[in-house]
Amino acid sequence: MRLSGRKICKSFGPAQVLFDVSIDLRAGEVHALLGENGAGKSTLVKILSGYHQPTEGELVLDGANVSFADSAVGEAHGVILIHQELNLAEQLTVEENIFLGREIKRGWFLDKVAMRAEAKRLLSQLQCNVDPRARIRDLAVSDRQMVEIAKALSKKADILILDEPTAVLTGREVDILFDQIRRLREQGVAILYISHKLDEIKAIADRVTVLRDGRHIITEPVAELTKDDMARLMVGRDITQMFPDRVSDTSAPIVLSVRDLSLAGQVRDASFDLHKGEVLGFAGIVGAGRTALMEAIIGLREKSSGVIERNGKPVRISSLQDAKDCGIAYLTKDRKGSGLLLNMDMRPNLTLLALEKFGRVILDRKAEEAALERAIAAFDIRAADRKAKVGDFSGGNQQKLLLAKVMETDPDIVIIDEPTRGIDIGTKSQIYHFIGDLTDRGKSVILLSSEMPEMLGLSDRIAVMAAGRITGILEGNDRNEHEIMRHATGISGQEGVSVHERT
Amino acid sequence: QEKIKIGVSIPAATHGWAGGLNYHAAEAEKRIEAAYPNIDVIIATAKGATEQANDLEDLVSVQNIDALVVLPFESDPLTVPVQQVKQAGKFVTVVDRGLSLPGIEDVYVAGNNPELGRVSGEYIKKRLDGKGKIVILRGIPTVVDEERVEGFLKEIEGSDIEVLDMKHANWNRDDGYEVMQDFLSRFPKIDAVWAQDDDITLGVIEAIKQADRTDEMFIVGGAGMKDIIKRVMDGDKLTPIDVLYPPSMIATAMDITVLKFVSNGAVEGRYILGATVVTEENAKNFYFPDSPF
Amino acid sequence: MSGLERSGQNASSRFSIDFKALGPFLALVLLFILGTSINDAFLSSGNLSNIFTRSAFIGIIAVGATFVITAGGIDLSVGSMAAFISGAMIVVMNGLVETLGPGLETVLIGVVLSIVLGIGAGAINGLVSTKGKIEAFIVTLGTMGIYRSLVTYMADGGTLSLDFEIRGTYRPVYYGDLLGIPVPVLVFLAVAVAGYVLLNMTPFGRKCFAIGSNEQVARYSAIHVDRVKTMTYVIQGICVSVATIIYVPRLGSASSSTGVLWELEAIAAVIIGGTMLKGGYGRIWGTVIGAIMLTTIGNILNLTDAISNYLNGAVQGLIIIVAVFLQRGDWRRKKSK
Amino acid sequence: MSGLERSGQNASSRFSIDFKALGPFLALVLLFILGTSINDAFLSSGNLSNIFTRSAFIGIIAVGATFVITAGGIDLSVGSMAAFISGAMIVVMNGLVETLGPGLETVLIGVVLSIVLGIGAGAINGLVSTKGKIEAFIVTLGTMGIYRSLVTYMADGGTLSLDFEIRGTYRPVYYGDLLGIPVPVLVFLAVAVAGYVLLNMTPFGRKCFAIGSNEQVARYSAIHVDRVKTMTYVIQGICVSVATIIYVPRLGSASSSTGVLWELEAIAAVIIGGTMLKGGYGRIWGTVIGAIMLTTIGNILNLTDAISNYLNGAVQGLIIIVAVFLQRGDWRRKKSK
Ligand SMILES: Nc1ncnc2c1ncn2[C@@H]1O[C@H](COP(=O)(O)OP(=O)(O)OP(=O)(O)O)[C@@H](O)[C@H]1O
Ligand SMILES: Nc1ncnc2c1ncn2[C@@H]1O[C@H](COP(=O)(O)OP(=O)(O)OP(=O)(O)O)[C@@H](O)[C@H]1O
Ligand SMILES: [Mg+2]
Ligand SMILES: [Mg+2]
Repeated sequence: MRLSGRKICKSFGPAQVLFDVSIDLRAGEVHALLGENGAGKSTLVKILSGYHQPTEGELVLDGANVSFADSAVGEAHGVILIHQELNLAEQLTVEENIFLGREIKRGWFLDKVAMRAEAKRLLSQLQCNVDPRARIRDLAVSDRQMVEIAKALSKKADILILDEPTAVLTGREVDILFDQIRRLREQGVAILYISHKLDEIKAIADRVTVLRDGRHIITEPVAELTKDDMARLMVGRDITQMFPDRVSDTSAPIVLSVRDLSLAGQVRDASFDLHKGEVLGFAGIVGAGRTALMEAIIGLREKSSGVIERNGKPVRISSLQDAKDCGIAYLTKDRKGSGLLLNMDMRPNLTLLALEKFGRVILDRKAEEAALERAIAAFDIRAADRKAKVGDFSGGNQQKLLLAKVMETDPDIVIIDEPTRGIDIGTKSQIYHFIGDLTDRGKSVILLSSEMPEMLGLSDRIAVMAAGRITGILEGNDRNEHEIMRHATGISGQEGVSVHERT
Repeated sequence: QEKIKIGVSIPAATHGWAGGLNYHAAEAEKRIEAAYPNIDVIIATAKGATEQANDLEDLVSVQNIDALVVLPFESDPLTVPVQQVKQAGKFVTVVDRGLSLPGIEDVYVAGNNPELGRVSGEYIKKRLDGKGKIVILRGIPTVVDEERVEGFLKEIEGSDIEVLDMKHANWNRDDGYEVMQDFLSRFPKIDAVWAQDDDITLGVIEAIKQADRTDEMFIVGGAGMKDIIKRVMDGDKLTPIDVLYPPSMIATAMDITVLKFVSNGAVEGRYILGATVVTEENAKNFYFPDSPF
Repeated sequence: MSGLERSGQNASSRFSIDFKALGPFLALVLLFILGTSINDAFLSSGNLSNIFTRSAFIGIIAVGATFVITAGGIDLSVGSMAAFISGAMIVVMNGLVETLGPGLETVLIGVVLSIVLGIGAGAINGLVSTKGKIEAFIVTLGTMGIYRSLVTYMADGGTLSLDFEIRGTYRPVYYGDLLGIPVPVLVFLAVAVAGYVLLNMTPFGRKCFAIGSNEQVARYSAIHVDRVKTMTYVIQGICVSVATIIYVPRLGSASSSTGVLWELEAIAAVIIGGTMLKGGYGRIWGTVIGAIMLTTIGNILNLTDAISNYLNGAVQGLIIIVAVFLQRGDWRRKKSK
Repeated sequence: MSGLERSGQNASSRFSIDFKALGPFLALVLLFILGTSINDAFLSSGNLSNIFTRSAFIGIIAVGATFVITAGGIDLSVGSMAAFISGAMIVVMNGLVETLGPGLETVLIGVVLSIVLGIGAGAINGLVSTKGKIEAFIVTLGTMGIYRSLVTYMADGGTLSLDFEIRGTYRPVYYGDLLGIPVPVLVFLAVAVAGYVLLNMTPFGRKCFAIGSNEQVARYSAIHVDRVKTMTYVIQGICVSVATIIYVPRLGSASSSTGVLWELEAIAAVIIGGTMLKGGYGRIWGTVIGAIMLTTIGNILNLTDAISNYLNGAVQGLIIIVAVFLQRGDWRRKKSK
């Protein structure tokens, strides 16, 4: 028995988020922590590692009571936490971040050579080939996560806690991470692993603890529970149907048509059509240019050429405002950097994109409150304190708020980039049904996702991108993992385009 | 033929009197350059002692001047820099504020700050029959201010004139206005105000007017700003006199320096300007409506 | 257990939040108590009216600065801008006396000119910094030098004085009152209310907060970041011209020494009021109280001769630090967090 | 999904980074070309030596300011601090003449005192702002008033002058040279190199970057944020005392007008050099060039009397804006991002 939390309670101001939670972490074991968004998982692990102090309860390390005054003390005892929300200094480089606060020194000076070598070694261990000298702010989110992991690995943990490390990772990166976790487990490290992806839990964990509404529900060996069991324990009810039933209608009119859109260095000659009431998926490996393409369409990036037609008429979209006027809304995948004002509460965040709806001269605070009321209900946002800063929200609730913010503009076309990052399974299903409702009401959705099940379960057609080009648009029975893979890796070559582009 | 270059180093126009200084220097430059085509006058202005020391270096090293006319920002810090100009073999005229070491300058055109204070004190003492309550608005805490106030206090020493309080008004009319407002709230009876400088006087006048206490007191300013001279000339009860401390002294100094190069006579010595009292009678001699000061 | 605990914490946290919003106000009250204890004349209606009237200039400028700072910018040029606009007003009004006479028209034209110049100067600051992508600190440091030079040049190094007849017409704008309240105070109040409404109740104000708190998020929320930022500088410019409009009739003159260091005072008023220098959070009422506090400190120092004149600055500095410390209200809480 | 990785894109970004680092240097070269074209004497060794010697004061202070600003702070008190330290040095050295004579010991004691005072003053700024949780802007605005008052008080409103005999001993520190390089330039270089090493090659510097970039992350990385921030102010204080040590022998005096507005110049030098005002990114070499640029602009204005003195400030402001615009190098890129 390495580290235990005994009867942990935690309150933030008036709101209590943990009630008498106990958990045991054992050497050489992967312990999974499950729970809905806002169940208190991140709070619990922050307490275990010294970032928060419990309001009540105690920590026991190797049989002795301990208290971690701050995270430094926790780390000194070998407890390392990889945060759910990335915790990197954006203006510093990869290697600077990895060694931040515990730089390798030679005499009084930084040993940059040693740090670079070590950073390279750590990154290559994770098969991540970002340049150690790159600045964090220039990296894709998944790379940032890999840097976070590299940083944690470099700390020689006895007890390693990973808070949703895979939310932003691709399948390949997840595999690499799991290899590392298994290696550490063999070395006797105690591992606590948080994820909403039940497949992953099944694959990696030995035991699982479920939290619901801040209370301990169950701790069992993983083998004893099915995925359905886990989902039910988390949510407190059965999830009967993950995806909505949808009938696609390819003869519906085209609402958006993109022709030969290029974006210097990132996208070349992208063309596709979007039908009314359709979900068009965009698949591809990280960096394929999907986000760049979408941001060019909605006027956030300057396109070098290309035509966009809305309902058959060419439109000029040179700013997000133009896009909004055309009824197009975009949900960013970077909720912290581009999505939400973390130092503000929910209300200004919710209405920011659709501000004119709440008054052109004077903002109608009542209407804003009413909108917030509606959004909280519709998207099931669980905030302990309505006046709390959004930055203090659980990751999943941030994501829901972001979705609500985008939907405030009441768009006809919604471009959704990674909508279920860090969302629990119950809410995920809610969001999927929500997308289904949208299309039922005649709205169209473009879905960018790295999660294969949601891509396949929701999309009517799937466009695949590789290296800045659309290499194919898959329909009907071609919508399968194998075909997507084939096009995403570019194996299909150009003929893929001619074969599948039939619209 | 090489032109003779005369460098003029003065404080920048950051308050009224310095503004007048700049104006007179610029006017003298035009006049001198028109009269003597072989003379080039170069004016450099500085916002502080350090900057003025820089200017002196530049006048010597890049402009290669033949003579320097300098009104030191402050005496002490500029003593050594001016000495270096002298050691580079230049003719040096010092204006207004004397240097801390004797024998550096060839010509000294001196204003007389203690005298300004003394004359002002003398007038107030006489007007009040040696008895009354006054307030003083000081300038920026510097040697100039210190000398004036000392001269003033020494003069009224032994009389029954009570200085209610002194505050710095920084030779600034807004500060003068506000400090005077507060004096007026504080002291129910004030017989006279020594404002020491005409920028301050302007603010004081408005404050007294606003409080409706114009008949109670009078103000003695200093420097010779045209607005105040005009008031004296018009017989304004509030400003019966003004004590001159003319910024035109820079022009005098420049003229004397030019003489060194255009005449054969020996040019050296000290030229002390008095602190002339401007009264209703003689005011028109000191009123220049076209001057900016 | 949960019930008990919840209610307890509730009370304390609510108290400290209230305290924070009240902070500047409490600090001001303490200052007033200090003032009264030093000199009875402090609470005289004349002195209070002086304090409020004086704080109007800096206060009005500081209301503009609240917008700029909330949106993450800074404007160092306001003092010079005020001097330049005053100078231009005086020159133009003096010039108009001959043709239009010293009547209301002349003054009105002067006022309109002031507003136009304020908008123009603000727009320059805003456009150069946003379009040129130059730090606002540098741009406004540059324009600070430029505007000050221009007024020095216009005044030929000396003073620009307003024609005496126009002064008569214009005088009530500073010295007049309405129901006993001095006009500058009324203008200050009007500007503060307008500023409050604009910052807290309109889409524009919301956008200022958003930009100051995270520009990227603002951009992804369809906000024209450059446009809004430029607008904050224009608002700052307008506030400077309003301040100038009530400043000119006070002494009827402008020179190169007009408005020196007002930028520092305005920014100080804003920060004392609780607005964050890094942007993202602004408080107009705090700014108003900050401006009054600064003026009050100066006033108190003039009401006593207990302190050597040379030490005025030290006392002022000390009081500012202590006042801000008290108004933070954080000293009541434990460090934690 | 596996396979393919991104590539490309790197090349272009690397180029623009190089350009950005060279920016301030290019701007300085342009200034030098401007100077030469105005007056041949500009490139004379005497003039160049003057420029570099002068920039030493502001440059040394600005090196300290680079630390403060990189770590997300600001220090407005440096000018007053310099005046205060100069004053204290002069008083003490003058006092020691009687007992120790005007020799090296006296000067050394003055120098040690200067360093002690610099450390103390910096520590006060740092501790009050971090422990008191008061915005650095307010704290240093307050201490700015305090230090300035103290020197005014010490000088009794006038000037403190260094004993003329001591000046003889002390003189070489400003006017001397080593292998033809003026001592102040050597000191400046030494401070810059030390600053560079400290900021870029030690854990301490790394921590400054981290704190300026994101305090929360820094705290989570077990960095003692308050301690490091306080240290940056102490470093600033030490830099001020080093600048003072070479300043005192130049003019041999201190008064209430010593060092006025140096804080603005120092901050400007830092920002011109490419350090970000919001913190998180600092560049010592940029600061050095920024300081030289500011001095050069002043020098160039003295090279010609084509421009009315009244407009000096305008030209200066314009050149600063243009120089920063050119050095940004962003004008080459498209808007995007
Ligand atoms: N610093 C804080 N201040 C106030 N409330 C907080 C703070 N941190 C967390 N909370 C609240 O505590 C609750 C639990 O949050 P926590 O982040 O632990 O959830 P989680 O289980 O990790 O959820 P998710 O799966 O969405 O990440 C949420 O209601 C959140 O709003
Ligand atoms: N702000 C930016 N500036 C420059 N290049 C960028 C920027 N953002 C992304 N890129 C680059 O553009 C390319 C396309 O990136 P993009 O984010 O569009 O990929 P993606 O396929 O959408 O990735 P994901 O699967 O993570 O959504 C990548 O090479 C990426 O590194
Ligand atoms: Mg979480
Ligand atoms: Mg000439």
